[in-house]
Parts: sequence; structure tokens; C-alpha cells
Amino acid sequence: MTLPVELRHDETFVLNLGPQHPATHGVLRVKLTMDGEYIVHAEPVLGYIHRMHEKIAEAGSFPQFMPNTARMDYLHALAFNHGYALVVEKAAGIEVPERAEYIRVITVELNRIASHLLWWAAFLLDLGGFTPLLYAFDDREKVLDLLERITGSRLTYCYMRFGGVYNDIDDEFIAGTRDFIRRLRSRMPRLYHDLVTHNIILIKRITDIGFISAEQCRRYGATGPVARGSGIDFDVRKNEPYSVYPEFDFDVPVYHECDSMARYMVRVDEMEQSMRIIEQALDKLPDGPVQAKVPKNLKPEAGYYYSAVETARGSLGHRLVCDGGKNPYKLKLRSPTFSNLSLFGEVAEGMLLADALAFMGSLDLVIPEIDR
Amino acid sequence: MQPLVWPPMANPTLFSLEGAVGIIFLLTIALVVTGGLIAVVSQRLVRAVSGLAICFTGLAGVYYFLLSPFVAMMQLLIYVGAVSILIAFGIMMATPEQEIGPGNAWISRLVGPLGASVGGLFFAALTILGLKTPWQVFPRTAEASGDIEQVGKTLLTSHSMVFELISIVLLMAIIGALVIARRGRN
Amino acid sequence: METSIWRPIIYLVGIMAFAGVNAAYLGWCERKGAGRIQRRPGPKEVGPAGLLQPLADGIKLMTKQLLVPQGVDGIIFRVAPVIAMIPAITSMVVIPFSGNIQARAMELSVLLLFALASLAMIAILLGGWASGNKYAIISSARAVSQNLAYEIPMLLTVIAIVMISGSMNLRDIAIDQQGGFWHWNIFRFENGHFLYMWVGFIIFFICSIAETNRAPFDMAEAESELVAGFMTEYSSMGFGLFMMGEYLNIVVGACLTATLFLGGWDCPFGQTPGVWWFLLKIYILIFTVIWVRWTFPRTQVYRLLNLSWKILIPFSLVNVLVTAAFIKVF
Amino acid sequence: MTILEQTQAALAPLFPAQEEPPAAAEPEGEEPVEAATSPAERRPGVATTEYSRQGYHLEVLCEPGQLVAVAEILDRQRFFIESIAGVDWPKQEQLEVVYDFTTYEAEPCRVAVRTVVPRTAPLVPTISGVFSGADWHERETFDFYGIIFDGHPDLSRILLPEDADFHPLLKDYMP
Repeated sequence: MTLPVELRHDETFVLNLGPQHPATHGVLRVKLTMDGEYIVHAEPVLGYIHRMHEKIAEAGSFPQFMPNTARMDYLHALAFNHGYALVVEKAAGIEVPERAEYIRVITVELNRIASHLLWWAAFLLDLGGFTPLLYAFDDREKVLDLLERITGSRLTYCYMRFGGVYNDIDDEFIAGTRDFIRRLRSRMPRLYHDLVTHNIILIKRITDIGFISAEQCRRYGATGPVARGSGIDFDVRKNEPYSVYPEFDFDVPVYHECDSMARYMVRVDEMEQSMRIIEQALDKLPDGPVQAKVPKNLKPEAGYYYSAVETARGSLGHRLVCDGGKNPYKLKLRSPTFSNLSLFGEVAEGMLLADALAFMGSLDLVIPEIDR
Repeated sequence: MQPLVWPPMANPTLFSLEGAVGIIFLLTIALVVTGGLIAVVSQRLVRAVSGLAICFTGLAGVYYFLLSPFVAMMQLLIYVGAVSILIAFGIMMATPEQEIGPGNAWISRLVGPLGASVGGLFFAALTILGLKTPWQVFPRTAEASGDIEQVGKTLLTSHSMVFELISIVLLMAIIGALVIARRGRN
Repeated sequence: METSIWRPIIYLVGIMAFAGVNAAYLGWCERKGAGRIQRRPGPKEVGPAGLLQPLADGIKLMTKQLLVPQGVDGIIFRVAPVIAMIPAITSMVVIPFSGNIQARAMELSVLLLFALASLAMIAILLGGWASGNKYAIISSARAVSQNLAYEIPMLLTVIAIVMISGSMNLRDIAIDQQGGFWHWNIFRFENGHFLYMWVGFIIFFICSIAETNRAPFDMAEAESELVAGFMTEYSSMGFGLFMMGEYLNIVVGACLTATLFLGGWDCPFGQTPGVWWFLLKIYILIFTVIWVRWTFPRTQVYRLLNLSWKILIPFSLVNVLVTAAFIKVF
Repeated sequence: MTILEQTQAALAPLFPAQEEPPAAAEPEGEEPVEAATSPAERRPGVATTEYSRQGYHLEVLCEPGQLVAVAEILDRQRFFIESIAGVDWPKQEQLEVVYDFTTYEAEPCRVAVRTVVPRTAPLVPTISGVFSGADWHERETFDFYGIIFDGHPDLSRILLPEDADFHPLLKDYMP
């Protein structure tokens, strides 16, 4: 008799979760050694959508790489735009006009809301709730429409320029953004919290699942909502303020439960904080140019540069090494989920398959950003 | 319960209810035989279990024709629904048996003839019994129709032994499944 | 005329037609219902309001290639979807749609339904096993443990009903509840005492959702965990039969609930009993099932089993005892 | 005492020969390109850098042998690893590894640790024993540069196919 499942001596078997699997939201493969439905060992296998962006960066000039930045984290592409613009501006010593900084913050935060909405939808889908997906997409659609008006694209933006932004915002955008914020605020309590957050099935499903201690976060270098769900008060926007973030009054939601529910709450609360930032930015929006004078042929001084920004998933770092030429000599991208995912194996050990997927969903993985 | 065709007609045609009933009876017999054959002949354990389930289903049909719908339902519920599934479950969880070593080869050679002779003996005995029995029409009773009060009374009086035996079968199935499932865990 | 073969044939055709139409159009209802709940129109292109969508789906499923992957147990793989359909259709035989629409009023029809339900389990088990896919095997193991766990409280609540009605015949049980909603088992008011059968109704309804593997108990086909569960390797009509079997099981579950607890074809006000009331009741129940599916996220396997073993089974046992006491005392 | 000063003090004993770290370690742009950025002639030590200009506070230049000690000191100072970047310097026949550390504390402090190894024998001790997160970053650097991290538990390809036989970020790699 032949058994479809090859059992080892210890009665475990290997289950390949992915690279094509509904729960991995992309092409991630997790090699699971299972004992029944319990995970004995979990090993993520990366690289299925690796495109060697770092080599591409070295091959072209500084502005040529800008469109590529959006192709990594396609959910929070503007933050990648922003991070890259920041590091090059640092290296080349470019001053950004204040209005451009405000517009950057507004668009990045709008994009963050869109990213969190999509995460929320996908997470609920992982847990088997299909309807919330449509509600979240409804709201996300509004953000994409707004951003499309001023950036020209819906997902993979190339909006930032060294020393400013590509396009100024107009009154219609401002009115639309205010409308969107009003709409999301009114929908939040009923469609999001009553239906989902306070749902007993959801609460039972993700509370105490995927416990990540603060120490574990530090050892693996986890950042973003994953770290904030473990009681670590770390947000690059607060800790190392960049752009015009110091001018805004916003909180960093921190939860100490260390479980999937805590990470869920962090992200849901962050949407409200992003809305607060956008409102303040719209109120204070100064007049002026949105683009500084920047030499066409950018040749930053030789040296080592680093810039960090907070994306929806955590701290994004750009490590730039210049040799004085017009190409980046070396551009290393520190993507947040790469570090966040690296703790999956340790935490998932001994979990049930269903819980491990609820845990994986709460990490908010964007695979192209991990594989770069 | 609506009466089955009763008393039997002398020469039923194929396109009458009697004919249909007869065909269904033959089908149930065929189920029993093919199921049994699959269970015995099949090389794969899962197929053997499926054969067993088919055989049990056929047997339930036979019970129904014997005017014991309650037993027929029980046959389906317990043997097909519970015992077969537990066996299949056990097989799924068990590690595949290693090839039988050369030391046991003579046993495996002996099993076939032994089984055939025992089976043949039973078959012969039943045939003789069937031929010798003075068959007579069994009167329909309320008990046979599956009336709940009668079923309850018979289960707890005249057939209480059977009732207990069934629970032993179930207990065995549960314990067996547990033993198989628990092996390898500490 | 008793010996005519036409009556069984007419019923056979009628049942098949009812089953087929229900299986096809429940898919449409579900998609429309999901659409309404999710603020979108649902299918609307094929025919008026998408009414021909099931037909198009059927044609598509039937014309697709039935893939039998390498390494599967060919025979069992092909037979399992058929086994999934058989009990669902056969169950229809004993369901009393109204006082005079019933294929066969068997004495033990309740028992028959449960016996057939356990056959459906075998289909899932064999289908998952024969696929030779790890997800499918985990799924069928889940499905079987889930079905076994939920069959027990279901049977126990039915025992309470059988004790009240004194019969295992669905028809008798339905007749026993005629004459207005205060006679229905769910609100049963007898000799000045409530029987609290709504507890049984809730248990029974939860179990019937779990038995049919519907959300939030759709562990067996939890798509974010097990891809498509035991249906992962199935394509074309193999998949179609499993889907139809699932929908038919919902119909059977709704019919059973309506007959056992909601008075069958009885009018709530005791005036005009008829098949329309029965259909109305089962479609309300089916709508509830769809509604629940598109509202709640999925539970987790072990929590699901705990719900059955630790909550539903004790409650249903107490329910049986309390009902017996009521019947004996009053 | 700020975290920056604490860290500086903790790291100082590792580099005894050097009392005075060279202020503003970064050379100016007028110098020849190779000389300016080449890590070759830099002496080991700890130096503060201009945060607003370069984006990090402290730069540690160390020998490969000192890496684990540096990592342990940073671990004690509650730092976490952000990333590991390789840099190829073919003219100097050197490979450089840049480690980025930062802290969760409210006061920002970024530390870059740089070390160089000869291109012909790129051997660096692993710090994955100190920071578990370094595991994947080291694998990635191995993947792209072929730098061997001595003592790494599983130094295999991570982003490239497991049967790849090239290291694409080396400057002389031509696809």
C-alpha cells in the first residue's frame, strides 16, 4: 500500500505552504515540518520574487532608480519613494521646500491608511471572513482615487523628486481628503469595530496567538506594528523625526499583549493617528514651490549615508554608499518585513497550523519587499 | 410504514413495483458480494475499507428486505458511519506496515487456504441450513415496522444482549482508533 | 394500482429536479446574498439579474477537463464526489414537504437521515485521502472529527424531539405540531409548561451548520489554511458534485430543522397549512446560513471541537433529561 | 550620560591604540574618488559622525576579529540590528561589510560598524550568535557578495536560487 503522505520516523511530515498558497499573499514558501496539525519546525524560503533591485540601482543614475522603489512595497510605495528621496537629498545636500515636505507627509500618510486597510482586509481573509475585505477595499479605493489624481498612478507611485514632489496638490484634493477622513471616521466604529474588532470569534481566534516578546523583537530587529504590539515604543517618525513630522501632534499606539490582537489593534489605531496627521498637515499647509532647484546631473559627495523612514510595516532603511559618481555606488535596502519575518520560524514552533496562519497574517507580509 | 408488496404476486413483470423491488433486492445482494470481494481482494487498505463499507451498505439493504428497518438503519449508522470511518481514520494515522519478513512467509502462505476452507465450511453449512429449513411467511408485526415504542421495548427486553454487544463493538472501534492515534505521542 | 411503478418514478424525478434546482440556484442565491451583504451587485451579466449564471457555471464545469493528477487513487478519487451526492439526494425521499407531498413516509425517517449523513462523511474522507495531497488529508481528518463531534449533540436533541412526539417518523412529528406556532416544538407549550425546546433548536441549528461544513465552521475547506481542503485536487464536475452535495446538505439540514422544530408545513397562525409554508421556512433558514457565512470569520479547529464536546454535548444531554422529566412529571 | 556617550565609552576599550578618534571621519569630496572612499587606509576606531549629514551617529571601524566583541557590547547596550550591507571595492581588492545598529530608546542613536576583508579570502565571523536577526542578513550578504560568515549555522542562498553559482553584487559580475 502506498501512503500519499510520507511520514518520517518520528511521524512528522513536511508541508510546503506556498509558494502559491492563499494565505501567503504572494510567493512566499514556508517549509513546515508538521506533527499532525502541530508545527514542529517552520522555515520560510524566500526569493521567489527576487528582482535584484540593488544591482539595478548601481546600474542607473540616481533619479533612474526612483520608479523601482515603488515596486518593492507596493502597498506603501510612497514611503519607499520618500526614504530613497531622503537619503539622496542627505547625500547631495538638497533642501526641500516646506510645502513639498507637507505634501510628502500627507500623501505618505494617506498611503499608510490604504496599506493598513488592505492589511486589515487580507488579515480577515486569512481568518475566513470575506465580507470585511470588500468594506476595506471600498475605503481604500477612495484613497487610491485621491492619490491617482495627483501622482498619476494608483499603486506603484513615482511621486517624489529629489528636492520636492512631482505635482502640487489642489483644492479638490484637499476637499477630497477631508471628505475621505470624515467618511472613514464615520465608518470605523460600525463597519470595522462592531462587525470585526468586537466579534467574539475574531477575539478568541487571535488573542494569545503568536506571542512575540520584546526581547525577541530586539534580537531579530523587528520594527513597526510588530514591535509596537510587543510593548516597544518605537516609531521612526517619533524617535528620529524626519521631514516635518515633529510639527504634528500624534501618538504612537503601543500595546503590551505581544499577541496577534495587539498587532491588530496597533494598526487599527494607527489609521486614526494618520488621519490626525493629515488633518493637521492640511490645516498648516504653507504656500510656496513644491520643487527645489536641483542640478540635473546629481553627483553626491563620496561617503556613507543612512536614512530611515517609517513605513506601514516598520523601519525602512536606505544605506547609500557614494563614490562621487552619478550612480549610487551601493544602495542597500533594509526592508522591515525581512527582519519581521525572520522571527516567524522561532515563534511558530509548536503552533497549530491555523494559529500559525493567523500569526503570519498579523505580521503583515509584503513579499516583493522581503525579496526585493 | 406503507406495506411492501404483499402477498407476493405469482408472476411479476419487470415494469411493475414488484419487478422494481426485485431488481433493488438483487442490487443489494450485488453490493454485499462486490463489497466483500473488494474488501478481501484489494491490495490497498483504503480500498479494502471502502469495500467493507459497501458490503455493510448492502447488508443494511438486506436487513430492510428482512422487514427490519431499524436494524438496517443501525447497520448504516454504526457500521458504515462509525466503524468504517474509524477504521479508515486509523489507517490514515498509522504508519505503513513494513514488508512481512521471510520468517513469517509460511504464515502468509497458510492464510489463503485456511480462510478459503473456513469460508467454504460456513457457506456449506448455511446452504444446507437454507435448503432444510421449512420456509414460511413471517407475519408483519408492529415491531418490524419500526414503531418507536416497540423498538424501545424489544431493545431493552428480548434484544438487550444485542444492544449491549453493539456498544461493545463501538467501544472496540473507539479504543482501537485511540490506540492507533496515540502511538508515537508521549 | 398499488403495483404501479409510476408513482416511485414520478417522485424520483421530482426529487432529482428539486435537488438539482436547489443545488444550482442556492449557488446563485449565495452569490447574490453575499453581494448584497458586501455592497456589490453580485452576478448580473448572464440572463436577467444573473439568473442564468448557474446554467453557465454548470456548462463551464462540465466542459472542463476532469484532471486526475498523478499519484492519486484513481477509482476512489473518481467515485468520492458521486458518494457525496448520493446521501444528499436520497435524504429528500423521506422529507415531508406537506401533508400529501412526501415520497415515502418511513417510520424511521429521522434515523435514515442520520445514517445518510454519515455516508456523506465517507465521501469527504475518501476524496481527501485519494487525492494524495497533504492539505486534502488534513482537511478530511478535520472534517471527520468535526462531523463525528457534531453528530452527537444533533442526535441528542433529536432524541428529545422524538420523546415529545413519540415517533421517529418525520411526518408524524410534523403532524404533531400542527395548529399554529404555539404548537411548534421550538415554542412547545404543553400542559401549562414550556418545554424550553428553543435550547435544542439553537444546538441543532449550530450542529447542522457544522455538519454541512459551512462557515464559521468550514474547517474542512478553510481556504486560507488548506487551500481548498479535500477539494484541492478536484476539477470540473468532480468539484461541481462536491459543491452541489454541500448545497443539498444545507437544504436537507434546513428541511430537517423546519420539520423538527418549526412545524413542518404548518402555518404559523394555524389557518392554511401547505407546502408554501414549508418552503418559506426552509428558505429563511437557508438565508440565515448564508448570512452567517458572509458575516463571521472562521473559528479554529480545536475551539470548534471544544465547543461541541464541552458545551453542546453537555447542554443537549441536560436537554434530553429535562425533557424526559417534563414528559414524565407533567 | 546619553546612549551615544555610553556606547562610545563601552566601545573605547576595544581600541586601545587610539585615544583620539579622528573627528568628522568622512573625507571631503575634493579628494580623489578611490582614496576618499577606500576603506583601506582607515585605522580602526570609534568616531562620531554628523547625523544630519549622514544619517547616523557613530561609526565603528574594526578588524573582522573584533566584530563579535563589538556586537556583544552593542547587545548589552540594547541595540538591535537593522541591516548588514556589503560593499565591493575591486580597486583595493577589498570587500567591506557595513552593519547598522540602532536602539528602541526614545533618544536616537544609530551605529554603523564597518569592517574590511580581502577580496580573495572574504572571511568574517558571524554575529548571528549575538543577534538572531543577523542570521538572514548574513545569508543575504553571502548570497550577493560571497562573503563567508564563519560559524554561521546555515550559510546558504536565501534570495537567489539554491543552485546559483554567482554573487551578483560584485562589481565584476556581468550577467
